[in-house]
Amino acid sequence: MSGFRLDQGGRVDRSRSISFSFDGVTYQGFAGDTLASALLANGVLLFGRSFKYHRPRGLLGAGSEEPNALVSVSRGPGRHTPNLRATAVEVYEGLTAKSQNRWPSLKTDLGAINDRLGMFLPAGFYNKTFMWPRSFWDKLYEPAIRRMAGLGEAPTQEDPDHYGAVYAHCDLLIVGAGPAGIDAALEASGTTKRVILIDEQDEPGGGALDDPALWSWLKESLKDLAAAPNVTVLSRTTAFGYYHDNFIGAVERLTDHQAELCSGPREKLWRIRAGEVILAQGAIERPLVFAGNDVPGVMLASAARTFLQRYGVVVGKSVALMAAHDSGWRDAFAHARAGVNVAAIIDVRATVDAELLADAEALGIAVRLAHSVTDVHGRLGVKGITVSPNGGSAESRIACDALLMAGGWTPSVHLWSHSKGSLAWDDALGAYVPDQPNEKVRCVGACSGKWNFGSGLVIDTLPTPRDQSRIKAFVDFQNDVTAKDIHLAVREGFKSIEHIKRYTTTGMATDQGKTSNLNGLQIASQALGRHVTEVGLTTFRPPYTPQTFGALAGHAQGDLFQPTRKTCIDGWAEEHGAVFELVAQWRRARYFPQGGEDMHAAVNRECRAVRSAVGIFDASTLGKIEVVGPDAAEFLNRMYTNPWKALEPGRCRYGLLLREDGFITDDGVSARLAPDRFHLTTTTGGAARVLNMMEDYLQTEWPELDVWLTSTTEQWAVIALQGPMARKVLEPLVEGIDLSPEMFPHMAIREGTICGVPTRLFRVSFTGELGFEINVPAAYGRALWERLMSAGAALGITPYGTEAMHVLRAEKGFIIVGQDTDGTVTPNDAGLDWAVGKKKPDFVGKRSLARPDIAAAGRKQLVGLLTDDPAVVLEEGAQIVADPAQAIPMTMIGHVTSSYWSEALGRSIALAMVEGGRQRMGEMLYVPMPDRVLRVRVSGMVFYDPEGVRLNV
Amino acid sequence: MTRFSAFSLFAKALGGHQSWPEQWPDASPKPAYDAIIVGAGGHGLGASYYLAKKYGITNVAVIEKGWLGGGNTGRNTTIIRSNYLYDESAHLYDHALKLWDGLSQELNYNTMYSKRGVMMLAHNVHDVQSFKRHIHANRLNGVDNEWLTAEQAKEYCPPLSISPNARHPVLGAALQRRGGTARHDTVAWGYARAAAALGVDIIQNCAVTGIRRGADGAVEGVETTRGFIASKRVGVSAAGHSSVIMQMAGLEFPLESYPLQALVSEPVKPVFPCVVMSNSVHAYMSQSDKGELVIGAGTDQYVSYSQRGALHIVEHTLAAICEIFPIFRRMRMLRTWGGIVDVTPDRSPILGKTPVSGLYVNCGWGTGGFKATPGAGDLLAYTMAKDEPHPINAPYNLDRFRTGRLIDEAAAAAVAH
Amino acid sequence: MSEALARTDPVSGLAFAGQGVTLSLAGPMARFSLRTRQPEALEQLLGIELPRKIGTSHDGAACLGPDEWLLRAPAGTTLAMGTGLPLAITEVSERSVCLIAEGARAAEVLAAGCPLDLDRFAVGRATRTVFETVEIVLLRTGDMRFEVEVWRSFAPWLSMALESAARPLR
Amino acid sequence: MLLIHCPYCDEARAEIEFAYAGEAHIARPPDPAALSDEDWTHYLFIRSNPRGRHHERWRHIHGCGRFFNAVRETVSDKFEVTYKAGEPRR
Repeated sequence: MSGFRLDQGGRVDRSRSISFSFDGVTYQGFAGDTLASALLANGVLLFGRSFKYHRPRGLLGAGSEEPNALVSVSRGPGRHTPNLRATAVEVYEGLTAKSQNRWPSLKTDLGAINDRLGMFLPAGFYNKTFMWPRSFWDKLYEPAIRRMAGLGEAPTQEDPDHYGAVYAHCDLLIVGAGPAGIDAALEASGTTKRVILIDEQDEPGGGALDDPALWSWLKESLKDLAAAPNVTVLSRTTAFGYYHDNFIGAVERLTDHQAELCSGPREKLWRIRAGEVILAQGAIERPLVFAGNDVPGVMLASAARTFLQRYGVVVGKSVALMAAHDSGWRDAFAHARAGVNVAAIIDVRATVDAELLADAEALGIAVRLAHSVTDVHGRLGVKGITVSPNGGSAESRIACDALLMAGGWTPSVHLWSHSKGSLAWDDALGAYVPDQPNEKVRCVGACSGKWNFGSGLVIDTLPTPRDQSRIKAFVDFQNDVTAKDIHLAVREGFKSIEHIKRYTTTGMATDQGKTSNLNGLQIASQALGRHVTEVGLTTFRPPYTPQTFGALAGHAQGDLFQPTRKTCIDGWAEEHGAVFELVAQWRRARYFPQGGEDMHAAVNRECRAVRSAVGIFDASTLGKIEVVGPDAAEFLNRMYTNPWKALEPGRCRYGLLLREDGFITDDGVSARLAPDRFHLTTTTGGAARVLNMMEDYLQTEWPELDVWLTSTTEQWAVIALQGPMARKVLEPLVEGIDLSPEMFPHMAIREGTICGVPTRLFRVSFTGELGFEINVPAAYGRALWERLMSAGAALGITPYGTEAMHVLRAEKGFIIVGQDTDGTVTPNDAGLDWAVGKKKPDFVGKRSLARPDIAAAGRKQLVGLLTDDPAVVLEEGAQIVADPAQAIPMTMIGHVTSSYWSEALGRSIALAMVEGGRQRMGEMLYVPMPDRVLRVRVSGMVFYDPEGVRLNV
Repeated sequence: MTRFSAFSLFAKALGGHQSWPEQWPDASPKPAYDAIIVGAGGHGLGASYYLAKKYGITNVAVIEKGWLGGGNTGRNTTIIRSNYLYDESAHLYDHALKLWDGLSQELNYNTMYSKRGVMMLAHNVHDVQSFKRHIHANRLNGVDNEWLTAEQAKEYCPPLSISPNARHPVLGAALQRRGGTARHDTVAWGYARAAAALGVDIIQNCAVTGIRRGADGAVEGVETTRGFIASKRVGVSAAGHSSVIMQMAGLEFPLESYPLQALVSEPVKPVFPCVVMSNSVHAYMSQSDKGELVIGAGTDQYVSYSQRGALHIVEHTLAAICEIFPIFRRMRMLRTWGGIVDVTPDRSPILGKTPVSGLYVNCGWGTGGFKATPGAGDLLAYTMAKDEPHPINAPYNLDRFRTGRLIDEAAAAAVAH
Repeated sequence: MSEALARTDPVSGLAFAGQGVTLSLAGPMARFSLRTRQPEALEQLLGIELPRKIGTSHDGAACLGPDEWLLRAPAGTTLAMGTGLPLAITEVSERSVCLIAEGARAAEVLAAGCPLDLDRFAVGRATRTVFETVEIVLLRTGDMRFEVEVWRSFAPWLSMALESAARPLR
Repeated sequence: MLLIHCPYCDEARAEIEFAYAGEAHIARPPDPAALSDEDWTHYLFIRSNPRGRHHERWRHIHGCGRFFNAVRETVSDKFEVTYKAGEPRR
C-alpha cells in the first residue's frame, strides 16, 4: 500500500494516470476515479467548509448524497460550475477544482469565527436580531449576512456550452442500474417491450460496483443488455423528476467527464413517457448523531467501503466503526480483509448477531457492545475517539484516523414521492417505505425497503454522558443543523416537521436532506414525545439532485430561444438598413433611416412621402383568416359588433370584435370575396387569439353553422401602397382589375393578377391617403416589393415602417387596438359606436355593454389632445389632470395613448383616454411632468383631412 | 412574550437556549369567539393581529387545516412592490408597502424585508409605453417608480444581458426602489407570535367542514374537524381553497385555482442585487439572503389543487432566465415546489363583505398575494371590526363583476397590434 | 410585361446532410385546406378519395381532424371552390413549406422536439403536432422519411432546430 | 406534462398539443338580452372550481383542432374520461 491507494483492487484503470489540481495543488489519480477518491488516495481529507459555522469538513458519502465535499470546477471562460459534489466529479486530465466558502484558505478560514460564536447563532437567530437600529438592516446587517451565506461563487461569464433535449417513449423505464434494476432489465430484455435503464453514475452497477464478488455477474449482465435490441442503457443520467402520467425528466451529462472540450451538447434533457416505471434507486445509509460526527474522517461506513472496493482507496490507516446496524460490520470486515487496521467496532446495541461477533473475533477486531462514541478528537482530521458505555460515564479513548458510521438505511423514495405514491412508516427500518402507487410504477430492491444488509437499531441520537444542550451533534451537515437546534425549534413551538425544517433549515441544503431527513424526524419525534408519523413527513419534490439551468432550458438558447417570425420582405428591409421593432412574435421594420437620419428625421421623411407621393409598407404580419361556407356571413354577424349579412361581394368592412365581457379585443378590415367566402384581417398580435376565439364559438356554441375558418396569415404577403401616386405605380402592373375610382372605390376588393401572379387587391387606407393593400402568395412578396420599388422610383416611392404608419393613422384618428385601447375599453369609450350594429339583437359582448358601470356616464373616452405649445410632443402614458395645483395623490382623469410629431400639420398631436372626454371638447387640461406642467386642449380625434377628400383621388 | 433582541439572544445562549418559550401556544378551540379567521397564512394571521392590536378584538381564533404558513405564504417568491397602474391597486399595495416598512420592529420579529428594488424590464415599444404609463400614474399617486435606460438597468443589475441582438432586447426598465423581498416564513411566524401574545388562539390541524348560518341567514360559526366553533364574524382567507369554503356558505365565487410553480438554485455568493421581472419573457428572479436564486415560474393552464406542476413550465422558465441572464446557464436548480393560486376574472383580489351577513372574504390574490400581506390583514381586520370596508378595499367588492367596474391590471398591459 | 416574379423561400434547399440524416426543403407544391362534415360531397366535387381516419394520409390528402384535410398536390393545381356547398376549400399553397428529414436518424432528430411516439407513428400517418413550441404537420412518408409542414415564418427556426439536433452524434 | 386522450383522434397525446379552455357545460344563453345582470354575471364569471371532479374543456389545438370535454379530478389531476363536444355531461 502506497499512501492511501491500495496496491491492487478497485475498478480504476491503473494504466491511465491522470493529473488534476485541487486548490492549486497538482495531484495524480487514475481513470475511473472521482475527484473524491483521487484526493483521498492522495491523503486529502479536508474538502470544504460548512455553510453556517464554516467547520472543516471531509467526505460523508461516496455518491450524489454527499453534503460536505462541494467544489467548484472551472475549465476556461464561462465554464465555471460551483457546488459540485467531489464524489460525483469524474477526474480527467487537467481537471481544476477549488474548495468553496472559505477565506483565505480551506485550512485557515476566518469564517470559522462563526463556529466559536455558535452558541449565539442557534436556529432562527436572525429572526430575533438585526432589528435595531432600523436603518442598519439594509446597509449593514443584510449585506453582511449575504456575504457570509452562499456556497460557491456564481459564474460571471456567459456559458459557451450548449444543451440538447429529446422526447423518448418506452414501455418500461427502470431507474437505477444496481442489481435490482439490472435484474428487472434482464427480465424485460427477452420481451418486445421498449426498455430504458437509467443510472446516474459513470458506469452501471450501483451497489454491485462495491462488491468484487458481483463483478463477473455485472459484466455478463451488461453484455446481455447491450446485446438486447429493445434495451437502452443510459449512464451518467439522472432521473430527476417524476411528473404526471409517467412522464419522467432526466438529464444526461455528456461532456463534463472528458478532458477535451467537444462541440456537442454538454448535457441533454430526456423527457421520457413510460408505460410502466420500475424504481430501483437503492437506499442511502444514515449517519449517526453524536458529538464530533462531522470531523473530517468521520464518514458513512458504506461510503468507506465504496472507496475501498471500487476505487482501491482506504479512508484511513486505522479505522474504527460506530454501528447501530449490521451492515457496518461487514464494511469493517472488508477493510480488515484488505489489510486495513480496524481499531474497534463500537455498537450501540447490547446484542448483535453471533456470526458477526465470530467474524470480528476471527479478524482480530476489538468489539464494544452497548457503547457509543461520545467525542471525536482532531480538527482537520480524526486523531481518535472517546467511547462510553451507554448510560455510564466511563470514558475510554481509542486511537484511529477514520471513523465509520453505520446508522441504518433510508430507502430512496424520492421519485416515488414525486409520483404521489403513498408511503408507510416501517418501525423496524426507521424509515418510510413505498406503499400505494399513484402511477403505473413499482419499487424493487433496496428502495422498496427490502435488502440483505442485516438489521439494526433505530436511534435518534447516540447516548452520551455529556450535556446534550452543549454539544454539536450534526444532523444536517451542510447547513450545520444540530440535534440541539431541533430541540430548540420544538421548545419554541415549532411542532410540524415542515415548521422544524423551515426554522432550522434541516434538509434544505443542496443534498435536500438525503442523509439528514430521517435523523431530523426521529429527533423531532423524540423531542415532541410523538410517534414519527404524527410529526409529519416532508415531501420530496423534483429534482432528485440539482440540475443545470441550461439542460432544463434544452434547445431554447440563443437563436433557438424563441422563433422570431419574419415576413418574406424582411430580408429586403434588413438589406436596406431598416431599424426593427418586435411586435408579438414578429419583427417589423420600424423605419428606414437614410444617410445618418435619426428616427424622427426618417419618420418625418417617410410621412411626407406618403402624403405627397407614395409610400410602400410591409403589412404581411396582419393576421388573416379565410371564413368559408354557406353560413359565413351569419357567423361573422354573430361575432362582430356590426352587421355583415348585407355586405356585398367585392366590398370591405371594418370589423370590431369584443370579448364576451364587452371590451374591445381586436379589429380589422375584412372583405367579402363571394357570398360564402370572406377574407378577414386581424391585428398582428391578435391573429392566433382571434382564430381560437372564433373556433370556440363556432365549435361549441354554434356547431350547426356550415362555416369553416382557415388561417391564411402566412399564405399572403401584404404590401400597402399609400399616397396620391399609389394608383399610378400600381396601374401598369395589374391585370384583370379596373383601378378607376368608379370601378374600384374605397373599401372594395378585387381579384386579378399582378406581375403575373394572382392577387387579392384591397382598396383600403390606414393613412387617409389613396391606398391599396396588395395580397400576393407569400413566395412572391419580395419580388413584387422590388418590382414596385422600381416601378415607383420615378414617382418618389418611399418605404415606410411601423412608426410612420402610427403617425399617419393617428393624424386620421384611427385607433390601434392594444395601444389606444387596453383591454378595459368599450366601443363607446373608443368612439366606435358607429361600428356597433344598433339593430342587432345579439353579438359577442353585446349583453355586457348594458352592465351598470359599462353604461354609466363619466367613463374614459378616447379624444384628441393638442398641446398649447405645438412643438411639445407629449409622452405616451403621461397622465392628465384637471387641476394641476392639487396635492399628491392627484386625481387623474386620463392618460395619453398615442402621441407624435405630425409632419403634415407641423405640430404635435395626441390621442388620450379622458373621463367624459367627448363632453370636454375645447377644455384645457394639464399633464404634470416631473419638471413642468404641460397644458393641453381636448380636441376631436381627426387631425388631418377631416372631410376625407384625399381618399378619393 | 420574551422580547427578541441581540441581548436576549446572548442571555439565553448562556443558558444553552433552554429557556426560550414557545413563540405561540398550540391552542385548542374554545366553544366560541368574537371573530374567527379561516386560514393561518400571512394574511389571516395578520388580520387576527390587527383585530387585536388596532380594534381591541382579542377573543379571536385563527383556524388552519394544516400548519400555519404552509400555504402560499411559504411557497411564493416573496416579491414586494406597489407600482401598480390603477389608483385602486396603487392605494392597496402601497398601503401594504408602508406597513412592510417597520413590520420587523412592530412585530419584534425580523421579517427580513429588504428594499433592494424591483426592476421590471421593457422589451418592446409596447412595454415602454405601458411602463411609462405606470411611472407617470405612480408619480402622481405618490408611489415611487422610475425609468431606467438599458445601461442603467445593467448597472443596477450586472448579470442582466442588454445585448441588442437578444430575442427580447432590453429597451429599459421601471424600477421601484422601495420594492424588494422578505423572508416568507418569518412573516407568518412573526404575526402568529405577536397575535398570540395579544390573546389570539392559533388552532392548527383543524379543517373547516361547514359554515353554520342561522335562520336569518347570518353566520353563526364554523363546523370543523375539531367540532363546532361559534362566532358571529367569520373571515375567510384561504387562498386556493376559497371556492371550497365559500361553497360551504352557499356562495358561488368567480374564482379558479391554478398550480403555480417556483424554484430555487443552489446557494451561491451574492451575485444578484435586486428583483428583476420580465413579463414579456415570463421570468422573475431575486437572490435570497441564503444565496439561492429564487425564480418564479408560470402557472399550469388547468384548474388544480394538486400542488404539482409540469416539467415544461420549468423548461420555459429556465430558458427565459438563461436568455436574460446568460451567465446563469451553469447554475443548478435545487428545488421546485408548487402552490395553488386563486384567480379572479380581473386578476385582482376580492376583499370585503359577502352576501352572507357576518361572513367576510379575502381571496383572489392570484400570484401576487405575498406583497399585500400586511395590507390585506389590516384591511380584513378593519372590515370585520366595522362591518364595512375601508375606503382602500371598498372597490375590491364582489359586486364589481356584476357592474363591470373591474380592476384589470393585466388587461391594461394588454399586448396587441 | 417584364419577366415573371421570382419565388423566395424562407430557408435554403439543403439544410444539413450527414451523420445518418439529411434535412432538405421540398419543392413548391399546391396545398389546400379542405373542410366539411360531408366528405362525400368533397370527394364528388374534387374526384378524389379522402382518408376517413384522423391522423392518416393517402394520395396527398391527410386527414387532420374530423372535418379537416390537408391536400397536397403538384404546384399549379387548382380546385373548384364548391361555392354554395356545405364545405370549404381554401388555398394555402404558400402558407407553409415542407422540410424533409430522411435517413436512419430522421426519427431521432424529430424526437428532439416532437412529443409524439414516433415508433408508433407508422408510414402513412399524418398529424398536426408541435416541435417544441412551433406547430407542425408531420407526415411519415417512409420508414426513414418524414415530411414536416411548417408555416413559413417558423421555417428558419425549425430548420435551425432540426439541424442542431442532427449535428451532435454521441 | 399530462397525457390527454383526444376523443376525436382516439389517441393519448402530450399536453403541449392541447389548450385548456375552462369549465365545461356553461352554454352561452340563447338570448343574453333577456338575462338579469346577476344571471349574466353568473354566466360570465362564476365557476365551480371544485376540489374533486371537474368538468372542463380542452382544445386539441395542435392536433385535430377540436374542442372537447373532460372530467378530471383536480386533486390528483387524473382524467376520468374525455368526450366529444355536444355529448351529454358525464
